[in-house]
Amino acid sequence: MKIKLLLFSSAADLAGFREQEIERDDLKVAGNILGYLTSLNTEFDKWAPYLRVAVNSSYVDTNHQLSDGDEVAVIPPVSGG
Amino acid sequence: MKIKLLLFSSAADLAGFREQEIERDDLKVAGNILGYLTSLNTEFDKWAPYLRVAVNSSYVDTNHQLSDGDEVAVIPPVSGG
Amino acid sequence: MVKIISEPIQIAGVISLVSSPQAGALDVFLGVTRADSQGREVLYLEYETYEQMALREMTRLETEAREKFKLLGSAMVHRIGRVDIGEASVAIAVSSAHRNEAFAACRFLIDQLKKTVPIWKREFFADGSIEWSGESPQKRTEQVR
Amino acid sequence: MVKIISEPIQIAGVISLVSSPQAGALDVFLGVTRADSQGREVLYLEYETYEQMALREMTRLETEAREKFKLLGSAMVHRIGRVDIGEASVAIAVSSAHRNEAFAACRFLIDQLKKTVPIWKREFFADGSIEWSGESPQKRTEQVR
Repeated sequence: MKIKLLLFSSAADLAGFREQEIERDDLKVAGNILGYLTSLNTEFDKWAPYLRVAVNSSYVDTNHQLSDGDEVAVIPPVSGG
Repeated sequence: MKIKLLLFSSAADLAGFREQEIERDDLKVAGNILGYLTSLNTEFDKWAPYLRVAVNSSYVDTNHQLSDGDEVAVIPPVSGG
Repeated sequence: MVKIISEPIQIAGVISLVSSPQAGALDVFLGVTRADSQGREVLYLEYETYEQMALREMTRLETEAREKFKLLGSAMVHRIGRVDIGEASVAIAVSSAHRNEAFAACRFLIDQLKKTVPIWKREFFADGSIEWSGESPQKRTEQVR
Repeated sequence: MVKIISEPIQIAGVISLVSSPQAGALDVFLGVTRADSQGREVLYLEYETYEQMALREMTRLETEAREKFKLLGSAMVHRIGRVDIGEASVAIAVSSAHRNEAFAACRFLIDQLKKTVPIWKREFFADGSIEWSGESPQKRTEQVR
Protein backbone atom coordinates (compact mmCIF):
# COMPACT_ATOMS: atom_id res chain seq x y z
CA MET A 1 0.00 0.00 0.00
CA LYS A 2 1.30 3.45 -0.96
CA ILE A 3 -0.17 6.44 0.88
CA LYS A 4 0.57 10.02 1.79
CA LEU A 5 0.68 10.44 5.57
CA LEU A 6 -0.09 13.82 7.18
CA LEU A 7 0.60 14.55 10.85
CA PHE A 8 -0.54 17.59 12.81
CA SER A 9 -0.05 19.26 16.16
CA SER A 10 1.29 16.96 18.89
CA ALA A 11 1.33 13.97 16.51
CA ALA A 12 3.75 15.81 14.22
CA ASP A 13 5.91 16.70 17.22
CA LEU A 14 6.06 13.06 18.38
CA ALA A 15 6.92 11.72 14.94
CA GLY A 16 9.33 14.50 14.04
CA PHE A 17 7.75 15.08 10.64
CA ARG A 18 4.53 16.45 9.21
CA GLU A 19 4.27 14.70 5.89
CA GLN A 20 5.61 11.47 4.44
CA GLU A 21 4.98 9.28 1.42
CA ILE A 22 5.01 5.69 2.66
CA GLU A 23 4.74 2.32 0.97
CA ARG A 24 4.31 -0.69 3.26
CA ASP A 25 2.69 -4.10 3.03
CA ASP A 26 1.28 -3.94 6.59
CA LEU A 27 -1.03 -0.99 5.83
CA LYS A 28 -4.47 -2.42 5.08
CA VAL A 29 -6.88 -0.37 7.20
CA ALA A 30 -6.78 3.12 8.69
CA GLY A 31 -5.97 1.81 12.19
CA ASN A 32 -2.70 0.29 10.94
CA ILE A 33 -1.23 3.77 10.70
CA LEU A 34 -1.11 3.97 14.49
CA GLY A 35 0.95 0.77 14.63
CA TYR A 36 3.34 2.28 12.14
CA LEU A 37 3.67 5.45 14.22
CA THR A 38 4.26 3.47 17.42
CA SER A 39 7.12 1.68 15.65
CA LEU A 40 8.67 5.13 15.18
CA ASN A 41 8.01 6.41 18.70
CA THR A 42 6.52 4.29 21.49
CA GLU A 43 4.79 7.41 22.92
CA PHE A 44 2.20 6.91 20.20
CA ASP A 45 0.95 3.89 22.13
CA LYS A 46 -0.32 6.15 24.93
CA TRP A 47 -1.72 8.59 22.39
CA ALA A 48 -3.74 6.00 20.49
CA PRO A 49 -7.03 6.62 22.40
CA TYR A 50 -6.80 10.33 21.58
CA LEU A 51 -6.07 10.10 17.86
CA ARG A 52 -8.58 9.99 15.03
CA VAL A 53 -7.75 9.09 11.46
CA ALA A 54 -9.04 10.88 8.37
CA VAL A 55 -8.75 9.52 4.85
CA ASN A 56 -9.00 12.00 2.01
CA SER A 57 -10.28 14.69 4.40
CA SER A 58 -13.03 12.67 6.11
CA TYR A 59 -12.96 10.97 9.48
CA VAL A 60 -12.97 7.17 9.15
CA ASP A 61 -13.19 4.20 11.50
CA THR A 62 -10.00 2.31 12.28
CA ASN A 63 -11.21 -0.59 10.11
CA HIS A 64 -11.67 1.62 7.01
CA GLN A 65 -9.91 -0.05 4.03
CA LEU A 66 -7.05 2.00 2.62
CA SER A 67 -6.42 2.39 -1.12
CA ASP A 68 -3.28 3.29 -3.02
CA GLY A 69 -2.89 7.06 -3.25
CA ASP A 70 -4.99 7.83 -0.15
CA GLU A 71 -4.15 10.91 1.87
CA VAL A 72 -4.18 9.62 5.45
CA ALA A 73 -4.18 12.20 8.26
CA VAL A 74 -3.67 11.60 11.97
CA ILE A 75 -5.91 14.01 13.90
CA PRO A 76 -5.00 14.71 17.55
CA PRO A 77 -7.74 16.22 19.76
CA VAL A 78 -8.80 19.41 18.01
CA SER A 79 -8.69 22.74 19.81
CA GLY A 80 -9.98 25.33 17.39
CA GLY A 81 -12.39 28.07 18.31
CA MET B 1 -52.09 67.49 42.12
CA LYS B 2 -49.92 69.03 39.40
CA ILE B 3 -48.05 66.63 37.14
CA LYS B 4 -46.42 66.41 33.73
CA LEU B 5 -48.10 63.74 31.61
CA LEU B 6 -46.20 61.98 28.80
CA LEU B 7 -47.90 59.78 26.23
CA PHE B 8 -46.24 57.54 23.68
CA SER B 9 -47.03 55.43 20.67
CA SER B 10 -50.71 54.41 20.39
CA ALA B 11 -51.57 56.22 23.65
CA ALA B 12 -50.39 59.52 22.14
CA ASP B 13 -52.43 58.80 19.01
CA LEU B 14 -55.60 58.14 21.04
CA ALA B 15 -55.22 61.26 23.17
CA GLY B 16 -54.10 63.52 20.32
CA PHE B 17 -51.15 64.88 22.28
CA ARG B 18 -47.81 63.66 23.59
CA GLU B 19 -47.19 65.91 26.54
CA GLN B 20 -49.38 67.95 28.89
CA GLU B 21 -49.03 69.74 32.21
CA ILE B 22 -52.15 68.92 34.22
CA GLU B 23 -53.45 70.02 37.59
CA ARG B 24 -56.46 68.10 38.95
CA ASP B 25 -57.84 67.22 42.35
CA ASP B 26 -58.82 63.66 41.31
CA LEU B 27 -55.20 62.58 40.68
CA LYS B 28 -54.02 60.77 43.80
CA VAL B 29 -52.46 57.54 42.56
CA ALA B 30 -50.87 56.47 39.27
CA GLY B 31 -53.96 54.52 38.19
CA ASN B 32 -56.06 57.70 38.21
CA ILE B 33 -54.29 58.83 35.05
CA LEU B 34 -56.16 56.15 33.10
CA GLY B 35 -59.50 57.54 34.30
CA TYR B 36 -58.43 60.97 33.15
CA LEU B 37 -57.48 59.63 29.72
CA THR B 38 -60.79 57.75 29.38
CA SER B 39 -62.57 61.04 30.05
CA LEU B 40 -60.78 62.41 26.97
CA ASN B 41 -61.35 59.36 24.73
CA THR B 42 -63.46 56.35 25.74
CA GLU B 43 -61.17 54.07 23.69
CA PHE B 44 -58.75 54.26 26.62
CA ASP B 45 -61.16 52.07 28.56
CA LYS B 46 -60.40 49.11 26.26
CA TRP B 47 -56.70 49.93 26.37
CA ALA B 48 -56.47 49.96 30.17
CA PRO B 49 -55.31 46.32 30.49
CA TYR B 50 -52.46 47.00 28.04
CA LEU B 51 -51.10 50.19 29.57
CA ARG B 52 -48.44 50.52 32.23
CA VAL B 53 -47.66 53.69 34.12
CA ALA B 54 -44.19 55.02 34.92
CA VAL B 55 -43.47 57.79 37.39
CA ASN B 56 -40.20 59.64 37.04
CA SER B 57 -38.91 56.97 34.63
CA SER B 58 -39.74 53.87 36.69
CA TYR B 59 -42.66 51.50 36.32
CA VAL B 60 -45.09 51.81 39.24
CA ASP B 61 -48.22 49.99 40.44
CA THR B 62 -51.56 51.66 39.82
CA ASN B 63 -51.82 52.45 43.56
CA HIS B 64 -48.51 54.35 43.62
CA GLN B 65 -49.04 57.73 45.33
CA LEU B 66 -48.39 60.69 43.04
CA SER B 67 -46.55 63.83 44.16
CA ASP B 68 -46.58 67.36 42.82
CA GLY B 69 -44.09 67.75 39.98
CA ASP B 70 -44.05 64.04 39.04
CA GLU B 71 -43.41 63.08 35.44
CA VAL B 72 -46.09 60.50 34.72
CA ALA B 73 -45.74 58.42 31.54
CA VAL B 74 -48.28 56.09 30.00
CA ILE B 75 -46.47 53.11 28.48
CA PRO B 76 -48.32 51.08 25.83
CA PRO B 77 -46.99 47.57 25.08
CA VAL B 78 -43.36 48.06 24.12
CA SER B 79 -42.04 46.77 20.80
CA GLY B 80 -38.35 47.58 20.68
CA GLY B 81 -35.70 45.20 19.51
CA MET C 1 -22.77 50.85 28.31
CA VAL C 2 -26.18 51.74 26.87
CA LYS C 3 -26.97 54.09 24.00
CA ILE C 4 -29.90 55.30 21.97
CA ILE C 5 -28.90 56.74 18.61
CA SER C 6 -30.53 57.98 15.41
CA GLU C 7 -27.76 56.92 13.04
CA PRO C 8 -26.93 53.48 11.65
CA ILE C 9 -25.36 51.19 14.27
CA GLN C 10 -21.63 50.70 13.76
CA ILE C 11 -21.20 47.12 14.85
CA ALA C 12 -17.41 47.17 15.14
CA GLY C 13 -17.75 50.08 17.56
CA VAL C 14 -20.26 48.19 19.69
CA ILE C 15 -17.95 45.19 19.87
CA SER C 16 -15.01 47.34 20.91
CA LEU C 17 -17.09 48.52 23.89
CA VAL C 18 -17.04 45.02 25.40
CA SER C 19 -13.51 43.84 24.63
CA SER C 20 -11.32 42.83 27.55
CA PRO C 21 -8.02 40.92 27.88
CA GLN C 22 -9.89 38.39 30.07
CA ALA C 23 -12.63 37.80 27.48
CA GLY C 24 -12.59 34.49 25.64
CA ALA C 25 -16.10 34.75 24.18
CA LEU C 26 -18.15 37.55 22.71
CA ASP C 27 -21.72 37.20 21.59
CA VAL C 28 -23.40 39.86 19.54
CA PHE C 29 -27.09 39.96 18.69
CA LEU C 30 -28.49 42.20 15.98
CA GLY C 31 -32.19 42.82 15.49
CA VAL C 32 -32.74 43.73 11.87
CA THR C 33 -35.69 45.16 9.91
CA ARG C 34 -37.37 42.42 7.89
CA ALA C 35 -39.20 42.90 4.61
CA ASP C 36 -41.97 40.65 5.94
CA SER C 37 -44.20 41.07 9.00
CA GLN C 38 -46.61 38.15 9.43
CA GLY C 39 -47.04 37.82 5.70
CA ARG C 40 -47.33 41.54 4.93
CA GLU C 41 -44.69 43.45 3.02
CA VAL C 42 -42.91 46.09 5.08
CA LEU C 43 -41.20 49.12 3.51
CA TYR C 44 -39.46 50.38 6.63
CA LEU C 45 -39.87 50.85 10.36
CA GLU C 46 -39.82 53.83 12.64
CA TYR C 47 -38.93 53.61 16.32
CA GLU C 48 -39.77 56.09 19.03
CA THR C 49 -38.70 56.03 22.66
CA TYR C 50 -39.16 57.57 26.07
CA GLU C 51 -35.45 58.11 26.05
CA GLN C 52 -34.68 58.95 29.65
CA MET C 53 -36.61 55.94 30.93
CA ALA C 54 -35.34 53.62 28.18
CA LEU C 55 -31.72 54.39 29.09
CA ARG C 56 -32.52 53.80 32.73
CA GLU C 57 -34.23 50.47 32.00
CA MET C 58 -31.39 49.33 29.75
CA THR C 59 -28.87 50.20 32.47
CA ARG C 60 -30.94 48.28 35.00
CA LEU C 61 -30.99 45.23 32.69
CA GLU C 62 -27.22 45.41 32.21
CA THR C 63 -26.72 45.50 35.96
CA GLU C 64 -29.02 42.51 36.37
CA ALA C 65 -27.19 40.58 33.61
CA ARG C 66 -23.81 41.31 35.17
CA GLU C 67 -25.05 39.88 38.45
CA LYS C 68 -26.66 36.79 36.89
CA PHE C 69 -23.84 35.94 34.50
CA LYS C 70 -20.08 36.41 34.83
CA LEU C 71 -19.78 39.20 32.30
CA LEU C 72 -16.66 41.18 31.54
CA GLY C 73 -18.44 43.70 29.35
CA SER C 74 -21.85 44.51 27.93
CA ALA C 75 -23.31 47.03 25.53
CA MET C 76 -26.86 47.70 24.35
CA VAL C 77 -27.43 50.12 21.51
CA HIS C 78 -30.89 50.86 20.13
CA ARG C 79 -31.50 52.96 17.06
CA ILE C 80 -34.59 55.16 16.80
CA GLY C 81 -36.23 56.96 13.88
CA ARG C 82 -36.47 55.33 10.47
CA VAL C 83 -34.76 51.95 10.02
CA ASP C 84 -34.73 50.48 6.53
CA ILE C 85 -34.94 46.82 5.53
CA GLY C 86 -31.72 44.97 6.36
CA GLU C 87 -30.56 47.62 8.83
CA ALA C 88 -30.07 46.89 12.52
CA SER C 89 -32.43 48.50 15.02
CA VAL C 90 -30.68 47.02 18.04
CA ALA C 91 -27.26 45.60 18.86
CA ILE C 92 -26.40 43.78 22.05
CA ALA C 93 -22.85 42.67 22.75
CA VAL C 94 -21.50 40.85 25.78
CA SER C 95 -18.13 39.38 26.68
CA SER C 96 -17.18 36.74 29.20
CA ALA C 97 -14.40 34.29 29.90
CA HIS C 98 -16.32 31.37 28.39
CA ARG C 99 -19.11 31.04 25.86
CA ASN C 100 -21.92 29.69 28.07
CA GLU C 101 -22.28 33.00 29.89
CA ALA C 102 -21.96 35.07 26.72
CA PHE C 103 -24.77 33.26 24.92
CA ALA C 104 -27.04 33.18 27.98
CA ALA C 105 -26.51 36.84 28.85
CA CYS C 106 -27.04 38.05 25.29
CA ARG C 107 -30.28 36.09 25.08
CA PHE C 108 -31.40 37.42 28.46
CA LEU C 109 -30.74 41.02 27.48
CA ILE C 110 -32.63 40.96 24.19
CA ASP C 111 -35.56 39.06 25.76
CA GLN C 112 -35.81 41.57 28.61
CA LEU C 113 -35.34 44.58 26.36
CA LYS C 114 -38.34 43.46 24.35
CA LYS C 115 -40.43 43.21 27.52
CA THR C 116 -39.65 46.33 29.48
CA VAL C 117 -37.69 49.00 27.63
CA PRO C 118 -40.00 51.83 26.48
CA ILE C 119 -39.33 51.77 22.75
CA TRP C 120 -42.08 51.45 20.16
CA LYS C 121 -41.96 50.27 16.58
CA ARG C 122 -44.24 51.55 13.82
CA GLU C 123 -44.50 49.45 10.66
CA PHE C 124 -44.90 51.17 7.29
CA PHE C 125 -46.48 48.60 4.98
CA ALA C 126 -46.30 48.41 1.20
CA ASP C 127 -50.11 48.72 1.07
CA GLY C 128 -49.87 52.21 2.59
CA SER C 129 -51.04 51.32 6.08
CA ILE C 130 -49.08 52.34 9.15
CA GLU C 131 -49.39 50.43 12.43
CA TRP C 132 -47.84 50.39 15.85
CA SER C 133 -46.42 46.97 16.61
CA GLY C 134 -47.11 45.19 19.88
CA GLU C 135 -50.22 44.10 21.81
CA SER C 136 -53.43 46.10 21.48
CA PRO C 137 -57.17 45.59 22.11
CA GLN C 138 -57.73 45.42 18.32
CA LYS C 139 -55.21 42.63 17.84
CA ARG C 140 -56.58 40.69 20.79
CA THR C 141 -60.08 40.85 19.26
CA GLU C 142 -58.71 39.67 15.93
CA GLN C 143 -57.00 36.75 17.63
CA VAL C 144 -60.17 35.72 19.45
CA ARG C 145 -62.00 35.68 16.13
CA MET D 1 -19.68 30.46 3.54
CA VAL D 2 -16.57 29.15 5.30
CA LYS D 3 -13.09 30.64 5.34
CA ILE D 4 -9.70 30.07 6.90
CA ILE D 5 -7.52 33.18 6.92
CA SER D 6 -4.19 34.36 8.34
CA GLU D 7 -5.18 38.01 8.79
CA PRO D 8 -7.27 39.64 11.53
CA ILE D 9 -10.99 38.85 11.16
CA GLN D 10 -13.01 41.80 9.85
CA ILE D 11 -16.24 41.36 11.74
CA ALA D 12 -18.32 43.76 9.64
CA GLY D 13 -17.37 41.74 6.58
CA VAL D 14 -18.43 38.49 8.23
CA ILE D 15 -21.79 39.99 9.15
CA SER D 16 -22.36 41.23 5.61
CA LEU D 17 -21.99 37.62 4.42
CA VAL D 18 -25.19 36.61 6.23
CA SER D 19 -27.44 39.61 5.67
CA SER D 20 -30.76 39.03 3.93
CA PRO D 21 -33.97 41.09 3.50
CA GLN D 22 -35.83 38.25 5.25
CA ALA D 23 -33.50 38.25 8.27
CA GLY D 24 -34.87 39.65 11.52
CA ALA D 25 -32.14 38.30 13.78
CA LEU D 26 -28.40 37.91 13.47
CA ASP D 27 -26.22 36.27 16.05
CA VAL D 28 -22.47 36.56 15.93
CA PHE D 29 -20.06 34.64 18.12
CA LEU D 30 -16.42 35.61 18.48
CA GLY D 31 -13.83 33.40 20.13
CA VAL D 32 -11.08 35.63 21.43
CA THR D 33 -7.58 35.02 22.81
CA ARG D 34 -7.56 35.37 26.60
CA ALA D 35 -4.63 36.49 28.70
CA ASP D 36 -5.40 33.66 31.11
CA SER D 37 -5.52 29.90 30.54
CA GLN D 38 -6.50 28.00 33.67
CA GLY D 39 -4.61 30.42 35.86
CA ARG D 40 -1.50 30.71 33.68
CA GLU D 41 -0.60 33.90 31.83
CA VAL D 42 -0.73 33.57 28.05
CA LEU D 43 1.25 35.84 25.72
CA TYR D 44 -0.37 34.76 22.47
CA LEU D 45 -1.72 31.74 20.60
CA GLU D 46 -0.83 30.08 17.35
CA TYR D 47 -3.30 28.01 15.35
CA GLU D 48 -2.52 25.43 12.72
CA THR D 49 -4.97 23.52 10.54
CA TYR D 50 -5.40 20.72 8.06
CA GLU D 51 -6.94 23.28 5.78
CA GLN D 52 -8.58 21.17 3.12
CA MET D 53 -10.31 18.97 5.67
CA ALA D 54 -11.17 21.88 7.99
CA LEU D 55 -12.98 23.70 5.18
CA ARG D 56 -14.80 20.51 4.33
CA GLU D 57 -15.85 19.92 7.95
CA MET D 58 -16.97 23.52 8.37
CA THR D 59 -19.05 23.27 5.20
CA ARG D 60 -20.59 20.03 6.47
CA LEU D 61 -21.49 21.73 9.77
CA GLU D 62 -23.08 24.65 7.94
CA THR D 63 -25.16 22.26 5.88
CA GLU D 64 -26.24 20.45 9.04
CA ALA D 65 -27.13 23.72 10.77
CA ARG D 66 -29.17 24.90 7.80
CA GLU D 67 -31.15 21.69 7.96
CA LYS D 68 -31.67 21.75 11.73
CA PHE D 69 -32.51 25.46 12.01
CA LYS D 70 -34.29 27.80 9.63
CA LEU D 71 -31.25 29.80 8.63
CA LEU D 72 -31.13 32.48 5.96
CA GLY D 73 -27.37 32.81 6.06
CA SER D 74 -24.32 31.47 7.87
CA ALA D 75 -20.61 32.18 7.89
CA MET D 76 -17.72 30.57 9.77
CA VAL D 77 -14.31 32.20 9.62
CA HIS D 78 -11.32 30.81 11.48
CA ARG D 79 -8.00 32.59 11.70
CA ILE D 80 -4.73 30.63 11.79
CA GLY D 81 -1.17 31.60 12.68
CA ARG D 82 -0.45 33.93 15.56
CA VAL D 83 -3.44 35.49 17.35
CA ASP D 84 -2.69 38.06 20.04
CA ILE D 85 -4.61 38.70 23.27
CA GLY D 86 -7.98 40.33 22.58
CA GLU D 87 -7.99 39.29 18.92
CA ALA D 88 -10.62 36.96 17.49
CA SER D 89 -9.55 33.50 16.36
CA VAL D 90 -13.01 32.53 15.14
CA ALA D 91 -16.17 34.32 14.04
CA ILE D 92 -19.49 32.60 13.44
CA ALA D 93 -22.46 34.57 12.12
CA VAL D 94 -25.94 33.33 11.34
CA SER D 95 -29.14 35.02 10.28
CA SER D 96 -32.73 33.87 10.55
CA ALA D 97 -36.23 35.34 10.59
CA HIS D 98 -36.46 35.14 14.39
CA ARG D 99 -33.96 35.05 17.22
CA ASN D 100 -34.56 31.53 18.59
CA GLU D 101 -33.01 29.92 15.53
CA ALA D 102 -30.15 32.41 15.33
CA PHE D 103 -29.02 31.82 18.91
CA ALA D 104 -29.45 28.04 18.69
CA ALA D 105 -27.64 27.71 15.37
CA CYS D 106 -24.73 29.91 16.41
CA ARG D 107 -24.29 27.87 19.56
CA PHE D 108 -24.51 24.62 17.61
CA LEU D 109 -21.87 25.73 15.12
CA ILE D 110 -19.27 26.82 17.66
CA ASP D 111 -19.85 23.70 19.78
CA GLN D 112 -19.44 21.42 16.77
CA LEU D 113 -16.48 23.33 15.39
CA LYS D 114 -14.67 22.76 18.66
CA LYS D 115 -15.37 19.03 18.44
CA THR D 116 -14.63 18.09 14.87
CA VAL D 117 -12.86 20.74 12.79
CA PRO D 118 -9.14 19.94 12.45
CA ILE D 119 -7.64 23.10 13.89
CA TRP D 120 -5.11 23.11 16.73
CA LYS D 121 -4.16 25.80 19.18
CA ARG D 122 -0.71 26.22 20.70
CA GLU D 123 -0.43 28.37 23.82
CA PHE D 124 2.67 30.51 24.35
CA PHE D 125 2.89 31.14 28.08
CA ALA D 126 4.57 34.02 29.89
CA ASP D 127 6.84 31.49 31.68
CA GLY D 128 8.35 30.51 28.31
CA SER D 129 6.59 27.17 27.93
CA ILE D 130 4.71 26.28 24.77
CA GLU D 131 1.90 23.72 24.78
CA TRP D 132 -0.67 22.30 22.43
CA SER D 133 -4.13 22.79 23.83
CA GLY D 134 -6.68 19.96 23.97
CA GLU D 135 -6.80 16.46 25.45
CA SER D 136 -3.60 14.46 25.79
CA PRO D 137 -2.33 11.43 27.77
CA GLN D 138 -0.23 13.81 29.92
CA LYS D 139 -3.21 15.95 30.90
CA ARG D 140 -5.31 12.89 31.65
CA THR D 141 -2.59 11.63 34.00
CA GLU D 142 -2.42 15.03 35.71
CA GLN D 143 -6.17 15.04 36.19
CA VAL D 144 -6.15 11.56 37.71
CA ARG D 145 -3.55 12.72 40.22
